[in-house]
Amino acid sequence: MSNNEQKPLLITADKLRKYYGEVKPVNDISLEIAQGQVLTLVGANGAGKTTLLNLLTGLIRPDRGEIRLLGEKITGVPPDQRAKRGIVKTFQLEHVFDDMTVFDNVRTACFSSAGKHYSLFKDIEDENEINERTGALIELFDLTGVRDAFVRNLGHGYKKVIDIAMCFAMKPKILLVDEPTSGVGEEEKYKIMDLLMNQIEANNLAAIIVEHDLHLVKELSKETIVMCDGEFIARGTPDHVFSQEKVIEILVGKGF
Amino acid sequence: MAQTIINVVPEGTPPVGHIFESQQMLSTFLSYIFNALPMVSYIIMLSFSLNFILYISGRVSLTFAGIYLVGAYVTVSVGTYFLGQNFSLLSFIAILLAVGLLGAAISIVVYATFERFLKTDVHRMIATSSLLMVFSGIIKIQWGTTPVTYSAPFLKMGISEVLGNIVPNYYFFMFGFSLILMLALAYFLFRTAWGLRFRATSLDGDRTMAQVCGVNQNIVTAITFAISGMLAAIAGGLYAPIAGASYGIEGNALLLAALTIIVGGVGSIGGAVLTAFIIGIARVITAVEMPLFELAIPFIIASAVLVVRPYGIWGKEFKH
Amino acid sequence: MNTALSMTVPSVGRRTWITTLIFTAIVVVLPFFISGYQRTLLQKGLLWIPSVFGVYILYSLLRQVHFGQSIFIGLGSYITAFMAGKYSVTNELMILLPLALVVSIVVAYVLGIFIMKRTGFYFAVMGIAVTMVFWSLVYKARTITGGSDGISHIKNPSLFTVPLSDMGLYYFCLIVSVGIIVLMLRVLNSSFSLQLRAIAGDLEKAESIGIPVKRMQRLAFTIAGANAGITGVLLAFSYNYVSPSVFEWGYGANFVQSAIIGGVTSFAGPVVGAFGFINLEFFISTWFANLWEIIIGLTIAIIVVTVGEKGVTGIVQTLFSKIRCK
Amino acid sequence: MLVKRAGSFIVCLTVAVFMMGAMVAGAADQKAKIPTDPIKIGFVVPLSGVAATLSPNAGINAELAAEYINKYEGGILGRQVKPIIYDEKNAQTAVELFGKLTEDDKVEAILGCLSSSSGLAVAPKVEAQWKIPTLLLESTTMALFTKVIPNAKYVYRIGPDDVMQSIAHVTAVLKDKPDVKTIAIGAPDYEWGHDVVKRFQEIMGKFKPDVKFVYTFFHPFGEAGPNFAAYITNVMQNKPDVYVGYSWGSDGVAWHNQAEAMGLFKAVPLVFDVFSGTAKGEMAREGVLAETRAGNGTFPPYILGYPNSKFTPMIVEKTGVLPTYGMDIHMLTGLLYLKKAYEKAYDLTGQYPTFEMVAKTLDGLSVVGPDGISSMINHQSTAPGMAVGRLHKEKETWVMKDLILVPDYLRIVPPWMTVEQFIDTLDKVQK
Repeated sequence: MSNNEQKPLLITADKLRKYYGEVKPVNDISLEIAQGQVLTLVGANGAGKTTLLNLLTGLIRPDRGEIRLLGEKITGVPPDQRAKRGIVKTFQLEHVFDDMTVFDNVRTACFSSAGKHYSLFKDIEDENEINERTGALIELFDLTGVRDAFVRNLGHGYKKVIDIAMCFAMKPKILLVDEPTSGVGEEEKYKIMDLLMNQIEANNLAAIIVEHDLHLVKELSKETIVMCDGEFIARGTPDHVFSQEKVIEILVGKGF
Repeated sequence: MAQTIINVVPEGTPPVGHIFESQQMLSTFLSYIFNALPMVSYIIMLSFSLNFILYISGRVSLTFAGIYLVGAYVTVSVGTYFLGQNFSLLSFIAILLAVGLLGAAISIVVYATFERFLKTDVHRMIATSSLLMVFSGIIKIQWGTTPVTYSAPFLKMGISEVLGNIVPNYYFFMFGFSLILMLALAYFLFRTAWGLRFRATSLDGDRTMAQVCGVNQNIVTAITFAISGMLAAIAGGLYAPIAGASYGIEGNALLLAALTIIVGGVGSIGGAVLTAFIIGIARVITAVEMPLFELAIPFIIASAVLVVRPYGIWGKEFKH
Repeated sequence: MNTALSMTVPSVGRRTWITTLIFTAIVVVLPFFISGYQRTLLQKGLLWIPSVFGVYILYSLLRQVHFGQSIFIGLGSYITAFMAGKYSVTNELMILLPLALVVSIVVAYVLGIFIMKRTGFYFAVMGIAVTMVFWSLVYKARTITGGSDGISHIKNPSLFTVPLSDMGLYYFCLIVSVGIIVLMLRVLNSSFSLQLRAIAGDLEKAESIGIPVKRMQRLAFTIAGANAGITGVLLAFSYNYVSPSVFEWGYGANFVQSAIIGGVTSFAGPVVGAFGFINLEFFISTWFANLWEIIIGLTIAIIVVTVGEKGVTGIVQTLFSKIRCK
Repeated sequence: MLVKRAGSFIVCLTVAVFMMGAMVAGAADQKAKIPTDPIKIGFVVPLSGVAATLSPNAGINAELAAEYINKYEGGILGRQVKPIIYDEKNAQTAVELFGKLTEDDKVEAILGCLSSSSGLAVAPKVEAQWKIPTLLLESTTMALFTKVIPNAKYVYRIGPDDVMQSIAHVTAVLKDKPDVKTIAIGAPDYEWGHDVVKRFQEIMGKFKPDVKFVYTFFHPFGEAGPNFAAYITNVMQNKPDVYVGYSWGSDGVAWHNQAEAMGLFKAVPLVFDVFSGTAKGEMAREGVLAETRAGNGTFPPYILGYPNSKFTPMIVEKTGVLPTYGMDIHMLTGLLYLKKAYEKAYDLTGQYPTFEMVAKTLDGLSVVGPDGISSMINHQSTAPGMAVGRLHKEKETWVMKDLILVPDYLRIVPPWMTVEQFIDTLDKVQK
């Protein structure tokens, strides 16, 4: 927790709550993240990790509690506004625009980040600044080879990378990464993770990464939170957290 | 001559007592329901014809309206040919069932030869609605454009008097028939093993999972289309004695069915029945009290519901 | 490549502009070689283009089927009928066009708020439902709208107080439609269109990269409505008569059918579709009227099944590319 | 009083006819040659769309009407009639088709337009642009000639007009039930429906001011699969002495079915149905008072004059049904008018008649149509065969008994009077 005092607080969530009838995916959770702080979030399926991220991005409205970004209340702000302010999320399953080329995918995000939603009469090819930026991002994420390919024809790994590239096009302050490696082969997994972590470090971003692979988690982050039934049950360095009996019980099961 | 509900109270009538007044209101209210019955039953069947395919297989198929048209015309022709002006309940029901089978056959054939090649909802909607034009064109060539009618069942069944309201018995027959069909469908869906398979592939269930568990998707889809076609054809056959079959009836059928889904929600039998009552009774009341809104009222109801509850009053959200 | 599902809008290149120029040249010269009623047909085709482009934008970018164009055509027509016919306030195009534009934009925006709540089948049915509400109210409000008889004797229009002859009106319509074609080509090639396609592709992702989904959908709906409003005004002037049938959903469906026949994967689609549909309608009603429904219905059904949204232009393009390959 | 007025009207007519005869005799010397090729006549009739439900087989009947003229009447000026038949889809298409007929096909007259909107859209353009003799069949009410084209030259209309028919209806109702006190009246909800109801009430008020209209309703027009139970319930609750109904087409079929099932025909002492028949007489009910109009399947083909005795069998042979109300019959009437107009114009001038000449001669003509004698007065053909009688089924056909014929002078607005003036004179008839 000492980190928080040195760097300014980026996002604070206060007593967030979301119930679906009897199911309580998020139950009075409070969370503070500072600039440049990278958290990993682990927990069994249905522990409420995705719900928490969705609450932060605004896809879901909380029943109770409030969220602040840099001290400003953003609880009722719609997701697109939050994305513009810097809370950007990647998706667990690939969410990309299948019917567009890779370049257009990234370009869309660049346009959005530049706020050019309603420029109705300007040719996209004439928007040099944005096209250059898109080109730079494509290079940065090593997508030059598939620049003009249609996304629908690409593999899983590529789609993940495009998804992440689009997030970076938004110039995020905090990145919410929902299982970046699910459904990706072992080799690609590390490649994607490297890419992601390098960029996060390079831009000094805050991030919450939801991850199942505990080995990865240990490598990735200095701080891990374990979630169960909508509550945080442990927090600290991975080594410390994973040595707790309670946590092992939840993550691995009682049998062991 | 019937007792009346009395709209205009003649002068000099002694003041009516409290009980009589409420009875009178009850009677008026009942008259609204009775007069709405034919429309209610035909909306129930048509809307579920569309709803069933949408719910079970997630497809939008508007062919049912064409089958409705065929059902109406065939019932009139067959009825006139075999029964003429005579009428017997059993033979009429037999005709209806035969027409239902015909509808089922048409539905399966159209699905197998045409609809299954359509890939997206938007394609299905446009292609099947243009198919309606083909149906209507064929009907025009065969039967011409003037209305045809086989009214014997409607006229020969007689009338009942309920609390001063005159109601043709055929209204009860039609409503009962459609209700029995819906109940049978509900029983099939929720109480039988086959129904379980249907529900497993529906929007509520998980199609991939169901296939893994050994549900034959092709058979389920074929039966779904057959049931839908059957409902539509029987709806046409049941309504034809009342209103006659005429060129162009499929448009109205299509609209009412679609609106009912918007109001009642996808896959809800109860929703379809209640919505049918709401729309039917609203039409009857506005026809007499506010003619300006008579034609618009179903659409106004649907729009209002969509604003308040985007997934219908009894519906829930499905992700296609 | 999975062609059936591909709906990518091509980018507007030099060839598109040249084609537009050739098209314009043809329609400018054509009236000198054809008879009066053929000019009327041509004018009708030109006037349909804006409305079909409205459907096209919603279809090719947002993948929604918009049956409600007749609302705005009706509004435009009835505004014209009231101002230049029934109450004879003015027949000045420079007043009526902006007025119809404003009215249809306002109405489209308000309707867009709730019609756009749902997509797909529901959007289509809601379009029809709202159209029918307008139709039945206009039909029933006899004292104001003239009921089923509609409003006749709409005066001929004037432009900057100069009365327009039939030929003058034709060229005015020509300028308006070509102007709208140019405008729409720009819109289709702007960042706006890119983001609409993103919304159609994946709504959640679009939202999560900061695209204001609802507002952009509404804007697209409003653009479609505004286009149809213009069509309405000029159609009323072309035929000097309006009746409530312009509000019927079947009329709005004509524009969807046109778009499908023309094809929505090419910019030429709406233009080809509008002229194609009108000529098909006209010649069927002169040659084999009894088969009207069957021919139109089968045409569309076969186009959808075989080439999807590509329509006639798609077929022609494929043929050309095959010839070129050989 | 009125009888006197009508008498003078007839005298005027006679004098006019004699004068014309004298002119013909004078001009008979030098005559231009008549072309021998067929004369093209354009038909714009509904073959698809909503209006098609109201006129089945319109295309075939147009052909048959032309065939009749060629076979039994010797064509127009000896020229064979060649019909060019198009589908009147909607108002816009109708305008385009009129353009094609005049500009491309070069027809010499046009008949057609069933729906009001087509007629209203087309008529001003004919007057201003195409200037071709045009006979609208059924389309539009009198609003056409009072509001839209007040100084009509080329456009004529064949079909009953609301004043004529309402007078006939009121007379018939009063004759059948002189002590009528309460009336319920219903019509389809479109302009013509509203007009006829208004006229009926107005004229009934002139004849018998103390009659009360207890229930007036307008049901949706041409709605597919209509349900009229609410209206029927209300009619029966109001217990009228007379019910007057104007429902027709598919509405009519549904209305009669539902009214019969609910017992309206038994509960109301007198039912007067204007449209009592369709092709097969589905609407006809025993004992109901009905109007003959034309054909209608409600009276046998031999009743009214010779064209009907030949024309109706032709239609029955080809289509299997009797000609229905309106268009089917009026197409032949229209052709007969044209034949007469062409021949008269030729006789008068000695030249092959121009469109203007034909259009001018059309006014004031009388022909014996399939439905009786009708005359063109003020661009409007008098409603022919306007008789009312009781329906009765004889073997397989419906026939009318106790015909009440309303004399022409009672129901035709003379050219020198406005409709209002004429209606004002009506109350004097009663006295």
